[in-house]
Amino acid sequence: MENITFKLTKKLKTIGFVMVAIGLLALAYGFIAGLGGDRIVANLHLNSFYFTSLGLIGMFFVAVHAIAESGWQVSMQRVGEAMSLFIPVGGIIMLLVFIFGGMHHLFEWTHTEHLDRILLGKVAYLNQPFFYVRFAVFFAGWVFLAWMIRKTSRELDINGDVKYFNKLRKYSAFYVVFLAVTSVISSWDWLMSIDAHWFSTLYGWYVFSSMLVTGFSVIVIFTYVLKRMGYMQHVNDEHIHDMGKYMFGLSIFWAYLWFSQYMLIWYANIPEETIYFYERIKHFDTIFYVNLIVNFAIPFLLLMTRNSKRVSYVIVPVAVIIFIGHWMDLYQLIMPGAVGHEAAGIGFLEIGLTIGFTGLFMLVTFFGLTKAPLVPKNHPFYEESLHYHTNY
Amino acid sequence: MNKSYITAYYTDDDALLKGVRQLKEKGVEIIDVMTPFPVHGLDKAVGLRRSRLSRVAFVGGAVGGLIGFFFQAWVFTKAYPINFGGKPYLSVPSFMPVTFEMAVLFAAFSIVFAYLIYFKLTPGAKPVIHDERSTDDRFLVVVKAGEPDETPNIERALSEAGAEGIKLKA
Amino acid sequence: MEPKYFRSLEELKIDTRQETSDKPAGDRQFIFEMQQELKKSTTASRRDFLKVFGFTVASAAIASSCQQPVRKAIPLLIQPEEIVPGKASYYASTFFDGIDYCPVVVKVRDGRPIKIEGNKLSSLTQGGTNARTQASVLGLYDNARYKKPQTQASAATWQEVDEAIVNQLDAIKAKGGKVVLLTGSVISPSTLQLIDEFLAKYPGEHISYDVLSASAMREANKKTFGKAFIPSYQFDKADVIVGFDADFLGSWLNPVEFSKQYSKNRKLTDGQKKMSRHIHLEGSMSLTGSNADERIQLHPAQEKETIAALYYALEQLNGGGHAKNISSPIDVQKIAKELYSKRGKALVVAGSNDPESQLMINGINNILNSFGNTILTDVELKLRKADDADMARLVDEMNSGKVDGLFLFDVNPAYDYPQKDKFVSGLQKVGLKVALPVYEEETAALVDYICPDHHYLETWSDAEVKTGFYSLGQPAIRPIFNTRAAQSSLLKWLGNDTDYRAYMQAYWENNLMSMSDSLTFSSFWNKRVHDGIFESGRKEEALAAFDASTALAAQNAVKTGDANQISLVVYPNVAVGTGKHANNPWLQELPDPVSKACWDNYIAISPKLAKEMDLEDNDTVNVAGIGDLPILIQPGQEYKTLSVAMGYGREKAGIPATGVGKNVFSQIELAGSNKQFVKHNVSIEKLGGTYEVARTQSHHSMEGRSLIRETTLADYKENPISGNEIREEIKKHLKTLYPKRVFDGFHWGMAVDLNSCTGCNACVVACSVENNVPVVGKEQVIMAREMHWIRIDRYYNGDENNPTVVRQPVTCQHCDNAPCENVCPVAATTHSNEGLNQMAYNRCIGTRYCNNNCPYKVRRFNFFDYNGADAMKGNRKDPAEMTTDLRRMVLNPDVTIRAKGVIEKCSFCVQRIQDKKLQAKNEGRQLRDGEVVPACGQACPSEAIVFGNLNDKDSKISKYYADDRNYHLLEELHTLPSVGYLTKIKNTTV
Amino acid sequence: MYVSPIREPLIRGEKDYSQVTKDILAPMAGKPSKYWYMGITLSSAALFFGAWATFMTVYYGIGEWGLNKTVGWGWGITNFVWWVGIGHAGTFISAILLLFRQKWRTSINRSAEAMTLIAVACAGFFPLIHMGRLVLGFFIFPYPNTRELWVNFNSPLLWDVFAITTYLLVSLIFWYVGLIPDLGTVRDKATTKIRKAIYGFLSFGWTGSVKQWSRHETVSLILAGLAAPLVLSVHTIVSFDFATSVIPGWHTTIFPPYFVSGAVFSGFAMVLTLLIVARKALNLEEYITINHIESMNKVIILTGSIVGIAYITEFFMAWYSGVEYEQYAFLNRAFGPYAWAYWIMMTCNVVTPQLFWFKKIRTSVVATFIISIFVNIGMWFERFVIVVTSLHRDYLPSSWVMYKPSLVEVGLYVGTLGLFFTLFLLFIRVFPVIAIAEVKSVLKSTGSFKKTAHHE
Repeated sequence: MENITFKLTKKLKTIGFVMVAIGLLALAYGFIAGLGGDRIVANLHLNSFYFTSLGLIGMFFVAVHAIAESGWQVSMQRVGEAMSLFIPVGGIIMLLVFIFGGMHHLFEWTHTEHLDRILLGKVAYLNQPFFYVRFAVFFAGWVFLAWMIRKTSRELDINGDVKYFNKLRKYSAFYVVFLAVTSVISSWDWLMSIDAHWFSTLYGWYVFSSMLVTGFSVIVIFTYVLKRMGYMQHVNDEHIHDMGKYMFGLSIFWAYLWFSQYMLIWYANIPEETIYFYERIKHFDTIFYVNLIVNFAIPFLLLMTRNSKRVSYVIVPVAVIIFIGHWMDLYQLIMPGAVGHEAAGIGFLEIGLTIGFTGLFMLVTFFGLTKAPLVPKNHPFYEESLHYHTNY
Repeated sequence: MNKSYITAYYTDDDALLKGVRQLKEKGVEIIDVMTPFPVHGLDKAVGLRRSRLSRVAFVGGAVGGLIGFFFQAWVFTKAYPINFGGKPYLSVPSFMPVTFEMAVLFAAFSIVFAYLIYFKLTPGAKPVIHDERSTDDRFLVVVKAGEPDETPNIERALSEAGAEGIKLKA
Repeated sequence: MEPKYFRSLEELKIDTRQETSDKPAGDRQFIFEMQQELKKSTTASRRDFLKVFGFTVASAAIASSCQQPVRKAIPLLIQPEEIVPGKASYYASTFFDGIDYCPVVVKVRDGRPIKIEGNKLSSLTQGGTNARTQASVLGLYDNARYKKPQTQASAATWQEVDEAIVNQLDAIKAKGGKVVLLTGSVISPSTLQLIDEFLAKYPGEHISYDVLSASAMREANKKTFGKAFIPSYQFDKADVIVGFDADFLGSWLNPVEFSKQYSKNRKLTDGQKKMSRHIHLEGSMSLTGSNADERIQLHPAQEKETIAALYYALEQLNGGGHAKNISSPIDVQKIAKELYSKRGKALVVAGSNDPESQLMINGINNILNSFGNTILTDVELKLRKADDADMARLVDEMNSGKVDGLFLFDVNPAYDYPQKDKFVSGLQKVGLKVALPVYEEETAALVDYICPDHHYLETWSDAEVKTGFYSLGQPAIRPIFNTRAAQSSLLKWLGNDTDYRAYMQAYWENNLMSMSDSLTFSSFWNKRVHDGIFESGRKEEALAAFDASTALAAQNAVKTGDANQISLVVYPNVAVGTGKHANNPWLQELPDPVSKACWDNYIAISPKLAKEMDLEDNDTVNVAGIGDLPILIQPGQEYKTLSVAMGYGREKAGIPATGVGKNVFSQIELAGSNKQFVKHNVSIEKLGGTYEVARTQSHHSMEGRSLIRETTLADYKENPISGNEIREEIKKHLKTLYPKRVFDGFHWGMAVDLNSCTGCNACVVACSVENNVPVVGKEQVIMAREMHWIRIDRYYNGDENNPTVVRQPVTCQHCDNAPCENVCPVAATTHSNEGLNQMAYNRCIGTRYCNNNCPYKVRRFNFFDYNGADAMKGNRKDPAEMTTDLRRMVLNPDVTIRAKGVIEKCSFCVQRIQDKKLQAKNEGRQLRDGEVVPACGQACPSEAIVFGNLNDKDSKISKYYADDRNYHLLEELHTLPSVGYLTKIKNTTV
Repeated sequence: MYVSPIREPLIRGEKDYSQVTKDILAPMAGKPSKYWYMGITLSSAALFFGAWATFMTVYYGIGEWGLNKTVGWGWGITNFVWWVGIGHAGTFISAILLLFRQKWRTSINRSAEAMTLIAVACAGFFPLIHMGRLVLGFFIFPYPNTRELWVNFNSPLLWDVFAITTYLLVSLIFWYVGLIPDLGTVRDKATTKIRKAIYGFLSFGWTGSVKQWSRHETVSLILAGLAAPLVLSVHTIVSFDFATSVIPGWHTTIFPPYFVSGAVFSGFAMVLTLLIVARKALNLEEYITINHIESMNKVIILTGSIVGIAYITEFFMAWYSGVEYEQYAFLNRAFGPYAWAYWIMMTCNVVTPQLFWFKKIRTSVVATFIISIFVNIGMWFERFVIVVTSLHRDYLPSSWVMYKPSLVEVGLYVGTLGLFFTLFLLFIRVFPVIAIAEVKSVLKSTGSFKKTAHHE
């Protein structure tokens, strides 16, 4: 019988801390090499947002299936729960970055002394106090609801009473609704307002779709790692297969939103909108096109067939590619506005820092996994999830 | 070689599944199984290979998409280049919708027609219907009667496998 | 001879062979039958029309080989040995309808005049036109023309009519009776001589009658200069212009000439840094007032005292005098100072027909030393010759039976005389009543003999509009109907058989040739006919010295008026004017430059008064017993001033004029001996009904958008970009994701100088004529479906009770990144390699998507079958009867007729572009700048519209585009329009 | 296949397979009820009204509508988008719910798909009739011609042509392929010779052999996989009709996903409206149970909320953009002359569906019926608001006008409603309204004799 409680081994700890160390090293390098405040801040911002969003999606994975009353994913929901532990961590880092001078580096609109006609019109929304208020509300909501869901799910595990299940569904509903709204607004705050003049109604959903596909890929990665470590044997190909379908579908969905936004702006060709793509195509052309290949073409082609979604040597690499790809997507969302094409670049700072955050994220998640048995034995759908299988 | 065969039916799909597996073990040659609805796992039980229809769809879709895209490209760059509101002649984003629709259309039609043609499912086709209830609530098994001397064993095997209404047909 | 439509040159040939024959022989038989057949059905189908049209061209070819279309007429631009089918020829002529005067060039295609253009050789109008001149060509094909001579009872032949008239004339002469020639102002010198001859033979008198009378001015001048005349005004010489209710850009005296002068002194292109300053005082909101730098509301009842006050103020500045100090409702000191500071360069004009006012104005101009500078007294303006007293006297005499013979030429008193009933009753008492009208009209319907006159495009004519400024008119087509030039009629009745052309020629030979340097008459004559213009430089003999005493007397006599009573102003609008052309659908559908209303007259009322009486637009009221007219709330209207347009309410004018609007001439009073166009103490009562007035614009605020950019002269001098600053910002942000398109060869562009555009609407009509734009009728206009390809947007700024007005002609902007082109599924609208936004009508399936996606909303959709081009029968929508065979002759064969369900729009007159390109090609040369002129630009009297090739860096258009004032409409959308606008500049500097 | 005990059964009442067959085939047998006759009379009357309006439009011209120089699209395109939207539910249910393996879809997908087909047909009518020159409509097809002229592939209207056609065809074959086995059942259950002949013809010689079934499932699944993105693409392209333009209120990037969810939203509402009546009239309450209704209501909350968020996003962005035209367009929507339409839209689409958060309302047939009607109305007004209020006041105030529909336009709309109900009424007479085989396949696991069932 597989052991159902996860132990954070020494080996894992060391790997994690080494990675974090690399991150700190990269940060230090950034300062020493004088890569400029803009670039350093932008990278910290990028990563803290990126991994926070992974945490959010981890919980979203649990919540959305709970309200959809689907059963199969139960086998993996611990991973999601654990990932959500990173939300507060990411939040704190982000906050520190903002407080310690990050704002001015990131956001043009914080330079209230010289704002043009357009930006003056936005002051009612784009001003620091209100910005921090929103920040607080977002994280308060996320952390609280995530915590409640984890708690209930734990209770449900101890005694499989349906009333806990209903409670779980209630909190999940709250979480999903709250996230649906806040993810959009936060993306305006933390990403869109970097190009303060520019606007796009689709933006929030575009960012969310990017978060979604990455989050699910990361769940797959974690599940695979755990299986390799001998845990979660109850997760079979069928479950992985469904995750594969998610990755496949969501990659297409992301591409769909990307296209919708690009198409409409390209077609109408109204300067106040085109400036956004103009910048990226002109100065960030490589990453602009690579972004499409990595995040659409590769998952689309590799995950099309049935088998590829079931065999780990296809789906896991693809998951990793998606993980890197959407980091790049985020990069080209942030850098042109925050750093500008002269200063921006991908070097030791970027890579090292990202490794650092990855390590931190791993540690937090693994720590979270130790908190509860990996197998939600008493979940009403657990049994279903075990017998779950599909012939397509 | 003996052309005759035996039909028998089950009234429950789980029973059918069990029966079919038994018959397989006993080496009874199952010609076909008629069910009112797709019985889960039955295809594996009778030993069907996985379908290759998905490849048909893929090829169809690819062809459709390529035709769609290159036709548009040809029209706008070679056949009759026109300046529409200053858009480039090869205005790729504009081509996407039609390309996509063509791909879907071709894929869908190719797979459906492949299916219908493979099974000769055509308007007014006249199939052999062994038992009219097999589209209602009967799960019909058709097995080879084998040589006349084996037939009784097979019939026994069937009834052991829980089948009812065993009939020998020439 | 039977009346018949002119259909082909072949026919001309018939006529020229034997005047009397009405049966052509031989191969012409067929054409003749065709005519007969078509006469049967006036509403012949489109197919028939095409058949005939085909014939026109075909037979033109045959005919042209042997004979010119019009006897001895000499075309202006080219002198063809023969008419080339499909190639237009141009004839110089003169448009004069008793009110408007304009030397023109007539474009004739395949024997049909189809377009009127201004004659650039005239130093007065310099190629300018106005709406009515542009529209006049359709008059030629008016369904309601008199087609043959007739007695009251029935049709007749010329012979019968002539005999009868001559007999009666002799009878009258025998008994020593009196014959009266009642005419409009006659400016034709030869005709005047003819009239004298006529009266010499048949004793009586010649009485001029003007609907828009200036008799007060003549009277005033008589007093101050000892001669009743109208001087010539020089708005281009004036640096300060003060107008008292004188709509000199729209209807006062000679608007086309004045528009030219006015705009000339207000252009800031090519370096000029000064412009005239125009202050306008008026009660109602006129075209001129809306263009003024400063418009001051003045209750008509207080106009006189204000003028008097100004007189006094100026006299004071001039070192005192005997004028009495009179209080005026508005402070005239400022105005006076301005005027005085510009003595010799100032001009004060008043529209009033009140002698005292005009006397004071003369006095004022005298102080300002205007005479000889901004007002020339040695060059008379020969329009508006009538003295209202004469007409009044005539009417009395008629009623008392003192008049035995009355010849009505170019007048319609039974419609437009203030006391028309009195006139009509008098008319009954006249023994011999003869009318020489062109169109069906109220008066002619009451006479014994109708001797239809030619349309001006069918006859010879001459004119001396100003002393020494002669112009000629020549037939551009053979008479369509069995009509005869009025003058020829007179000659006939004089027993003189020479026709009018010969008579006129003789006159020119004897009286005018001497003023030229030509040696032989033929050379003199040929040049004049070719140019259409003869400016001899003749001057009137000097006048008696200015007698200020009369002016002073008038000033002293002035009493203050009451501004609390309501006054009604009766004015002519720029469209139908006095109603003479009311039956011209183009004019009926032409929106008023200020109110944007058409197809009706209405009571314009001030917002304040409307609120008080709680009236809303379209509520019906009864003003001064006119009865049942809708109101239109007119921002800028003086609180207690109402105004209503004359020229409506025709009773016998044909379709569409008959029954449109109400006749308000009865409101004009004969105070003293001058018609007063303002009526005081009128009552107004709300009737409670509503009647919708058709308007082409329903939203009047610019909503703070920088669509029309304006600035003041002072700021402009400071910084040429002022008013246009935002353009810099916009240009900074102009980024595109598309590859740059280069237009090698031509790249057509247009620029509009908003400072010059007065909003006179000439361009709108010109465009309709040139491009066969359908007339859709009142209901369709109400449904916002008018088809005009060019419109003049008009916005009010500021307080609704006294707003400023800005205007902007908007037509297709021919964007190089046109949103409309992208969305047409069938590629019916595309971009040409010369930067034109093209419409392929026969490819259009009418999704209207392009129209939705056009930010300028300049595309027009054929909601119905407006012009009979539809394949299905019986579904035509033609309330104005524009599609009768006769009116269809005005169609421009170079421009496709658009079918039902098709989108249409401005094409930058591509047919003209192609024509000129071809011409240049044939002559093996490059196109010259300014050679291609679209119809709108050509019609414009103030040269506001410039067109040309943007690739040619020296072209005028390129200079305009380089100007700091230039901007594009909605440029921030990156549509890259090919139409530029130059900021409007107001001269508020004192 | 194991099912968690806490799940409610999808099919009520003790049933065996033949019972299912009987129940579902019942409505096709015997004489139609008098309600059916009333319905068909009413709807065909509406159909004739539409025929008159069509004649007026084609003969006299688009002038018979209320459109003008500024507002080039009115009710016509509003109806088009509305119908297309409704036409999304069927394929969404069959395709996307199939992919997500939502078993409850089996009882409703058949009729939903039929409704889809009819709705799309109704939708397709409007782009045709709104052409000024219908007879030349064929110009929009890229066919070789002597002028060597092709079409403009930049035009969203052209994309529509491809999208709608593809969608109609694919939905059709999807629907029919699913229908074949049931037609087989009908054939074998047929009592009269003639019925046997007809359904024998229609059922393509179905036998239900194991291989047929197995491949049938594969085909259905792949079709579903194709139809799912197709559904998205269709309304996405419809949204492009507006979003690609430069008109404030039309040009906004959120349109594609927001139109899609709006479409599903309205589609489900219409399905509910129809089925709530149908299940009663055809007494299929045991198949289309309150759980089905509840599940659909959940989809309605989801999509409705998405639409709501989109509305608010749009409004906020209009302000945030700092573009005066955008700002005015949305103020004009909410407070301009057409504000009433905007607030109807808001109430019906954003407020009322939120009531479904309460289980009581979510599981009440009456409440659901009423709210579904509300949503239908609201979604019609959404399209009206988008089409008309954006157009009637765009960039140049000089061209601002009002638009009001003419009787002919109303006639065309009523006409399509007539067509819709006529065809649906005919459908329930000739085809099984519920996918018999599919219900049977889930009967054991989710039906009401699952307690006896056990799995090895």
